[in-house]
Amino acid sequence: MSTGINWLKYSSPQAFYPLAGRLIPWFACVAVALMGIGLYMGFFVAPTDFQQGEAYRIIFVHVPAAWMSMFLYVVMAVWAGIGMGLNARLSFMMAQAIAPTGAMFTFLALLTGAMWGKPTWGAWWVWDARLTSELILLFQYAGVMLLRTSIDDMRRADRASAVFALVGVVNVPIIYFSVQWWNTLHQGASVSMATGSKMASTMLTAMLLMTVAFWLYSIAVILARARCIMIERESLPVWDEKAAVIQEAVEAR
Amino acid sequence: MSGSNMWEAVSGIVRRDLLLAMRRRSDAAMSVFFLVIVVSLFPLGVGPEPAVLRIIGPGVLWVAALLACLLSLGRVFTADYLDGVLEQMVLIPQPLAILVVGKILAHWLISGLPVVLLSPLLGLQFGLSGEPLGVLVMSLLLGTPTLSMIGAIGAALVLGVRGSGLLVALLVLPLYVPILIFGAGAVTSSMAGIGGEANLSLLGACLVLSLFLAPWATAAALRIALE
Amino acid sequence: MQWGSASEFFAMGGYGLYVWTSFVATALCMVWEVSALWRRRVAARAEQRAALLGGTDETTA
Amino acid sequence: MLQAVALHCSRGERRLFTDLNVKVERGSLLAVVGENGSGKTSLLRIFSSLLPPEQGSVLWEGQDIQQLKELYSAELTYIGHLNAIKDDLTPLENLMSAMSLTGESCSHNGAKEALEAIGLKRPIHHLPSKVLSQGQKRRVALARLWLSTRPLWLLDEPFTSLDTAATGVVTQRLHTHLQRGGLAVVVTHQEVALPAETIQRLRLTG
Repeated sequence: MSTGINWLKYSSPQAFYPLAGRLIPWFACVAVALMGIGLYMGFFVAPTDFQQGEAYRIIFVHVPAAWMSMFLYVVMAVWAGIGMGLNARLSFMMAQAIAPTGAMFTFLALLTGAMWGKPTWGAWWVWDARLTSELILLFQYAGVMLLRTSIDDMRRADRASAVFALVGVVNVPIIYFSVQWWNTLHQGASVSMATGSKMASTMLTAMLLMTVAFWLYSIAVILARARCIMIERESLPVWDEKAAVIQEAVEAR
Repeated sequence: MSGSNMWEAVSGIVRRDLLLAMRRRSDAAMSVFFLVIVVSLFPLGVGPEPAVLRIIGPGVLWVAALLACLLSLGRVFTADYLDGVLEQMVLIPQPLAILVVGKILAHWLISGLPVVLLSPLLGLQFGLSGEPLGVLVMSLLLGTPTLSMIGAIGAALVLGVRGSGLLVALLVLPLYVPILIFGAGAVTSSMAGIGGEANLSLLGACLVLSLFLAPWATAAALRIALE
Repeated sequence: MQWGSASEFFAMGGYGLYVWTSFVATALCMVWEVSALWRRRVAARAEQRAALLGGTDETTA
Repeated sequence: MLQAVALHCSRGERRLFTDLNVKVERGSLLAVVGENGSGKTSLLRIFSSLLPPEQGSVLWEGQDIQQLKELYSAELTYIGHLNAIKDDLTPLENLMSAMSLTGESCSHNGAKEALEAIGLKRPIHHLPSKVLSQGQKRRVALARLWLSTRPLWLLDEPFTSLDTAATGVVTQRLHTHLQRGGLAVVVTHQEVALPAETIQRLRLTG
């Protein structure tokens, strides 16, 4: 399979491992800084919402978490697809590294959604299209991870969970549409989530800052997890890490 | 040449699977019994008020049909996987996806069609009659093949995996949600006097979509399982 | 600045429970994820080191 | 002509073979021998295209089998260590459905003759396969060789649980196949009683 030498160079774990190691601190630092600024803006600059009072401040974590949960699923499916198409180990490792973080954000989106829903709608849970899609998304993340852990053969685990991730990416929009359709049928059972009121620009800024911070956090965490996966999987690593480990081993004698 | 060979391979698979089901009738009968029992439990649980039963009827029947399909998924590929027939299927000179369509068709004929045929009787238990009853049968007729197709993907993914029975449920049930919504929705809206056509066309759309996608995904999953 | 005092800030206009649960849960999840990753890395490297040590044992002995 | 070029194979952590090169000409047989777990079955599965090679390639008449796909499947008969027969079907039904699956449909009489050729008598043809012995089941699987029109045969331990008579009959059938210009890859731990010039041995050391 000839896909160009450059691509092969970057797609090899050997090249990726040290690169990721150098990038992680940068992403982590910028993520923390932006999170600090975002929280400051969110709590001290953004005004009180005249309809929802202070409860609206939950959206500074809820909306970024919800966006990340969906975005990460798509990214995971893209890596899975690349892995299936090019038979590239690194792509499968990336897909594997993304799933737990995506699942965590999905869980957080559901939790903070309930926290927001109780004071605003008077109910912890509403069968709204977004909430339902998010719940199904959580199941799909769980499916991808469980399918992987229950298959012993690594190669098969990679490919089987990739197929499921790709099938799921088709499913989520259909679910969203179907629940919305279903709500029009069962009128009165649902409350529209659209706030109606215009957001103050400082609110929007704070929310976007938090989103970028979450995004950078995800990149840092996912790269770190990918590095762990590489150490675990490659029985004899040939990266700079190996030299350090041998050094340590010799000193230990 | 390949058109007729393809047809021969598919019809060969369907005929063989039907023959096998005839030899083991109890297997096929089990999912139907399951459906009847589950559906009969609900009135005992929620009480016999006809008004309540009429409201929950479509949902109960659809959820039961979905679970019956789920239970029978283990039979689609497992036996062929264990006795080596699946290897032979992967090696035939036709696209594997075409053959998968045959397997799915056979699965539907054995475990989906009986559910469709039985549904009017079960609908009567829940006080459905007239047009809603017809819509129920129609929705199951359009929806159960889709359930078989989506289920086949999950069944192929968990082949030979420990704890596959529970895992396949976890993988497949989220994918079944739209079918459940449209299927039960068709009956509900017909009862509300809106008519079930819109929901039925959506079920049809799902059927067409899964007919295009599911066989390929299943074929990919089968190749992965056999490596 | 819209908060008169610290207690007003923590009360969040009566929604303190909901707001702080959300933020604290998010923070906890992130901290937990990072620490779990750190532990995983330490374990993986220890295993790698053990494997390499075993390897050098064979060659030197 | 079947050719393996620089094949690598590993299962899990274990490396089975590296840089394996072998060429099987028409009219000759490749006997793959080696201990249990040395990768014989994996090699056969790579040859059959069930298992994609990690590195290297398999060429059929000079073309990569990964590219030929179904065209390659139409050239081979594969009999794995699993018999691929259904316990609930009779030997005759099993054989006929196996043949219709591969697209080489055969007549009722043809199938009966094939079963008789491998030593399964008529009364057995209509019993459910679950009452057959292991050796008889293996014979049902191997009966496909009498109906196969494909040039390449891939057989995984074909002689397992066969008695001497049946082994002789199958060997004879292999001989005819080679004489007609066919080729075969046979995984076995037994000697194959064929003329020495037609046999090529490949020992996998694992």
